[in-house]
Amino acid sequence: MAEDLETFRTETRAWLEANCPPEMRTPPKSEKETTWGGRNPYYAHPDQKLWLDRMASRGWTVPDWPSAYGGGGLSPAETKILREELKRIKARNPLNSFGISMLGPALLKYGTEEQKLEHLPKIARGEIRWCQGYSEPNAGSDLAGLQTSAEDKGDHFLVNGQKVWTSYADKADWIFCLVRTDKTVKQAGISFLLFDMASPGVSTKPILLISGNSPFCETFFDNVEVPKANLLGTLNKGWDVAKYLLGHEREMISGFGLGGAGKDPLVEAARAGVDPILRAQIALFDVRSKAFSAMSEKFIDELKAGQAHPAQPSMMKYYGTELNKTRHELQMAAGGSDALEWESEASHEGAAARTWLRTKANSIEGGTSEIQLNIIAKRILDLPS
Amino acid sequence: MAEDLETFRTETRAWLEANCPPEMRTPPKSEKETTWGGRNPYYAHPDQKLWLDRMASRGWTVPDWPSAYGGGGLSPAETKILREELKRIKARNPLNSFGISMLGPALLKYGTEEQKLEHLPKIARGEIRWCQGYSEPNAGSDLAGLQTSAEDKGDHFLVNGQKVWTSYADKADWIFCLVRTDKTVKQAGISFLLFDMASPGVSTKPILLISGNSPFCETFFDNVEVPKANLLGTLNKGWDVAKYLLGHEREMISGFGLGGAGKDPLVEAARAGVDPILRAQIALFDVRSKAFSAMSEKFIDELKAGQAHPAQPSMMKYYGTELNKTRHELQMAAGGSDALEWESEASHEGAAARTWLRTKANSIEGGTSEIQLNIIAKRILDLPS
Amino acid sequence: MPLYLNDDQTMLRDTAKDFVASEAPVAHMRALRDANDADGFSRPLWKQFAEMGFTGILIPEADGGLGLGHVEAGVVLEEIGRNLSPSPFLATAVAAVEALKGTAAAAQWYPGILSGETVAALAIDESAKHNGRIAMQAQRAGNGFRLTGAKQFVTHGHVADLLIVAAKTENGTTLFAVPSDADGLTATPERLADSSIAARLAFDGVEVDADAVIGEVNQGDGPLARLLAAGRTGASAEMVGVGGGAMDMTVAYLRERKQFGVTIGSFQALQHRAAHLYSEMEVAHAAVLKAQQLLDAGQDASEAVAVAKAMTGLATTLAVQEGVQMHGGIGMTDEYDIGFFMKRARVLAEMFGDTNFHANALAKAAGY
Amino acid sequence: MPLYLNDDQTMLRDTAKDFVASEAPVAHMRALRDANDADGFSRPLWKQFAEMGFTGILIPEADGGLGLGHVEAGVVLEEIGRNLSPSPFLATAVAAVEALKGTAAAAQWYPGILSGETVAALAIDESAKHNGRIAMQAQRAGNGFRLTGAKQFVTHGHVADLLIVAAKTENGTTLFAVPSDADGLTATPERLADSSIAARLAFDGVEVDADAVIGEVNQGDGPLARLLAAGRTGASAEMVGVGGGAMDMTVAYLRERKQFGVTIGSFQALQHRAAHLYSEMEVAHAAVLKAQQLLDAGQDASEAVAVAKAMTGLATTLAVQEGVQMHGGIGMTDEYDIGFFMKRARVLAEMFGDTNFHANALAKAAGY
Repeated sequence: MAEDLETFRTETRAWLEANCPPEMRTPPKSEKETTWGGRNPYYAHPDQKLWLDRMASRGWTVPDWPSAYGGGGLSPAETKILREELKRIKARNPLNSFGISMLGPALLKYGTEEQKLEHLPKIARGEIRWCQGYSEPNAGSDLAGLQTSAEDKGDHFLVNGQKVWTSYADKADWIFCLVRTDKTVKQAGISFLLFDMASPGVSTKPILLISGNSPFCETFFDNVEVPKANLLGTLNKGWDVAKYLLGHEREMISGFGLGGAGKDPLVEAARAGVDPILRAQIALFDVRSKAFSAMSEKFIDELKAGQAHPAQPSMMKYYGTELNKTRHELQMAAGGSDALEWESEASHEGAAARTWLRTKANSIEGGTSEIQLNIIAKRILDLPS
Repeated sequence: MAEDLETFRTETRAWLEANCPPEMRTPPKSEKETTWGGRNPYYAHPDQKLWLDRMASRGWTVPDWPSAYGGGGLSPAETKILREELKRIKARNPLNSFGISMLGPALLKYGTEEQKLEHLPKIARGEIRWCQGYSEPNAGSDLAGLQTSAEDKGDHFLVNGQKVWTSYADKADWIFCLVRTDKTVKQAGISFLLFDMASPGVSTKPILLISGNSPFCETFFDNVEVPKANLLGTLNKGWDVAKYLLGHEREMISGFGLGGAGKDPLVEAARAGVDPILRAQIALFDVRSKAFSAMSEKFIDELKAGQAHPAQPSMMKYYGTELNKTRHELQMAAGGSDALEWESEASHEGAAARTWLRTKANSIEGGTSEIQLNIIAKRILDLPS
Repeated sequence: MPLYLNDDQTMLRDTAKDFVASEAPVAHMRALRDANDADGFSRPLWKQFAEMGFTGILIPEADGGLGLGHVEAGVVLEEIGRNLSPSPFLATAVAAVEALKGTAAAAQWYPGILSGETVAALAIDESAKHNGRIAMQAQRAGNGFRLTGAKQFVTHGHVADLLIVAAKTENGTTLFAVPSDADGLTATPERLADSSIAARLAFDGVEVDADAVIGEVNQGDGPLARLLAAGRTGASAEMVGVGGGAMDMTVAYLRERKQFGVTIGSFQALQHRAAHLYSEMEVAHAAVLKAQQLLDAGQDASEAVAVAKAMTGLATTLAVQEGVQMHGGIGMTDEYDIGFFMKRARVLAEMFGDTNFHANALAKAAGY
Repeated sequence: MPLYLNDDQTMLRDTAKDFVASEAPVAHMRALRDANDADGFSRPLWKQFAEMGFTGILIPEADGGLGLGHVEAGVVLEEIGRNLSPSPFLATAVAAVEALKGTAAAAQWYPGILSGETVAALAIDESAKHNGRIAMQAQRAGNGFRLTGAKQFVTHGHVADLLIVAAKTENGTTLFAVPSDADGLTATPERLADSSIAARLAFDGVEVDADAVIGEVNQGDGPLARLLAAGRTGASAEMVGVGGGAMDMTVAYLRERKQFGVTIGSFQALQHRAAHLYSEMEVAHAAVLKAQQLLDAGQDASEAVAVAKAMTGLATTLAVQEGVQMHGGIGMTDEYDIGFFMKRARVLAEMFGDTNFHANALAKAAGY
């Protein structure tokens, strides 16, 4: 077994060496160099496509999914080795995908065989880009109060309503969406639908954020017809699917807090030594950041072993996002007036400031920090309502 | 006017120069050197008595009280000058007294002429030491839930019940005490009584604290007869008196946060330069500490001018006590293992550690920090219940 | 004097509050930004400031000003902060006026400031972090000096009429009042996160006459110290306005916004955080007033000024962070104003030295 | 290996949990304190630790021990922390055992540690703050050395049988195993805030044989590093126990205590603070386990050890502060246990370097 793994590592290393283009071993210069795939893919650099296709050909965009669904069919141990080897050469993520991180786990758990075969391979190859239709205007943290309705029309649902905070809805091909199929109850009247964003009646409007970017949209549904076969899981049980996925989303978002490449500007600033108090703040931040790296490792290990408390993702999400916000506050302090520039070339069009502002959403999206603390207090610490 | 004040300053300075014993211009070596007065006064150093008597002879233990009640009869401007001159020569407080800080304001506002003439001069001269009977077992922050009863027996009240957290009850001569005179209502059934701790039926039991000291007692009342003339304010309106005093108490407790002599050990530690991170923490603490000094000055000025928000004392109490706790956390960090010693002579019998532990009560006594934050949120920020 | 506004100051505050809220509310800033306005502020509004007498607050009566103090200037700055009004007020009517005060150069520049014709900018910083170091050289040349070097973070430096420039001369520092049309001076405007514009200035042998010297040659430390004390205290006052505005907006939102069927302001966790924020803002406010009063009394204010700038940095940063977080998703949108407060607070925090810079200065002054 | 306890470790934890909770609960510490016990721990209890095999956890099987690792030692230490049990376990069975490991001196001292006869103490610190500086001199004298200098904060140093002493020799640092009955050695016991006893040691020309050297002369850095890594990681594990114990006690109190007619644990502000505390403690716990596993794997653990000690300092300090505050008045009384947690946490925070010391070390290692 251990020998097999060593062989796997050697082969993986060799394959990566041969197949990962040199450009893909450097950090992306800007957000534009992130690969998202989809029907109309955008590649700022041609090697992005090369790297995606090569990885997808081995199923390694989703190494632990079954090969029947476009995955790599790797064991947990092999997946870990692949990740380590990718990290070793500082390889870029071949594909950023909500299909992988947010929908995939639900399809694997709740999907019919037909649904899995239809959707998973396209996700794995980056052919279809997904977005998530959860939040609605004025609902905020009260997700289950959603109003978007899906009326039973025999062979299809007729969807009407509005979503908000839909990440990249204007660029997505399909949406997975929470809709109300029973108005008489709250959580128990929600279903989980998948449908094509090209369906008649779907429209989107980007929301301009304080960072000056528009990663989110308002999304409108006006008599959108969705085939019944596109229901994921049981009718009126969509809240279970959503809760299952929220856990995954929180894990992903908490990943923002991880050290890695993000740390360097801070260390550089501290090395410059102009501000002894900032140095102290960075040093103490570093303690928490490194400790949280250990926590992330522990959490993933416990998750795999089925030992993690079901509400532990809330803790990870809370801590990781707050940490990331602190990291960028420190980076702004380190950068001084240079980091305040918003459009100049030297500032990469305000990369530092825009990212700093972007991180403020970390503790809001995917369940606010306050919601996570509520969950920890009630579900882990068993404190009364 | 300004000339009069200059004259007052010159005369005050000369008088203090002539009358403040040199020993009383140095910080107390330990808590034992604090002057509390009372029927059985304790003076660790004979100059303490000298200093008290001299100051009392001019009414300067309570400079702004009317001279008819043993005060100095000074104007606010004169009082400020006296305080400045005392501070200038680093004079010790001639008299620590709950009679002055906690009861006096209520007597001045709610007392009958007879009550004022009986009690205030003895307070001013340090002849009677008072304690406060508010808290009861299990009531905690819910002060108004008190159970100690005062039954109307015609010419007197018969008091039965138990108080807790009575500061120095075992050393006090008289108590001012909240009692229940109507069991059918909560706040509106409380009265404010004054009585002699030597009355038959009064007993006390010191509470050992984590600091190893026992500044507080449990106090028991077993059929204590209290003359009706000892009611302060109106029957069943004692809660008004208590609320009025709580404001004053909060101001006093928040005074702990003020810089002054307490700062030096921190600066010394920072100067030693062994811990650059501690230096940064002290520097940032110092910003808050100095800003809070300005706030204290502003608060007192506004109070005098009747411009302070009635709930502002809650903010002062909250901020000052939290600041003081931080100060002592930093001092313990600066002191290292030396500061952990509990009994040694070198550590002045654990002065640093005991004081540190004592400060933890700052944010509990006189209304917890949580209570103050509730008050600020509701009464100042007008947030809903 | 008591540590609160006297009657005259209160009246001025009421006037300033009404004026700024009506003439330059947040919507004014947003409109300038959306129009991609190249100046970074409105000249007509600046004229109005002058008409209100605001630009003369710190100018002595003998020079045609109101002869008031930092408390009064701060009253106006707080309203500027609260409304996020883009204005040359801090640099021109506060910092530059203080630098020029009592010098021969005042006679040349005060009239334009009083009339709202002149805008000044401060060419002080030479690196991304304010640190007091000056590398710029001013060499004697003919009757005057030739300036060579670079400055950055010069608010409105691309459109200012007057640049206050600190440079090294043979035996010390000299402060110069440089007309912006001087030859050899290049200003590159940079849009900042808060949509204000600060310039990077390049001085390539810029020649100025001897009368451009503010005060005496080699004796620039005095006017520079006045400039910095005024700038820091003024920036603190503006920050208190920004933080206070963000707090008020957030508390109002807590009182209105409903979720899970109840007003979110009834959630105790948010109440406690709001109450803590209120306390921080109150303390910051007191620290600023203390610094202003000491400056106005002519007493040593260096400690109080550092405390004011450092404390407002702490409190206002908290105010805007809590503001955005408590607004939730809507707080992240450009459509909603709270994000502007966060951006403006960040820029002001950096101006004239941030919290750490001043905490460090306090520590050094205390000998550690 | 996965970052959680394996089955054997879980079993050991259950055993340790039951044993410590029943034999040395907080009441045990309180009783020793109230009796003004002069040793600072119970020798019969130490024998029981030996009988349970705990003292041999880190001693190699070849030397008669269990040959287990820091994870296993940590499991015991966490329970010691949770119960505030006074015990020489950390100094003797963890730090001293690691210092002696693989050296000739092990044969002399391991048997007594295994049997529960021997108690060791660590004479490392020479000033009030742990800083690694060694002024103590060990000069060659006859067949051995003569030690002169002073140490402080030596837990159980007044009753220990064996003192591990770091001293300067001609070309470096040497670690010595000094029998406590050596001539010229004076131990002054000092009661600390947590009622434990640490000694101040004076070495007035204390003579030791050459075989008192642990490892090689001038090569003490190796065993000293092992001692410190084990001590720091062990102290971190004990702190996680202290913080976890304080947190559990406090959360239980929040679930029980009623005020204003409701359970105080239903107040959202307290819930959020408790949830934040839980997060900090979880993160600290992970950091400790990471350090233990790296040490056991023989990998470079210096960064992980520093992170563990620094992070447990942050989290446990918060746990005891929130613990006392949330208990309100009762938390201030000696009668209630929560105050003991605060005192113990403070002593452990200081031991082997506090949070700042280790954060600073991390910064230096990262080149800033």
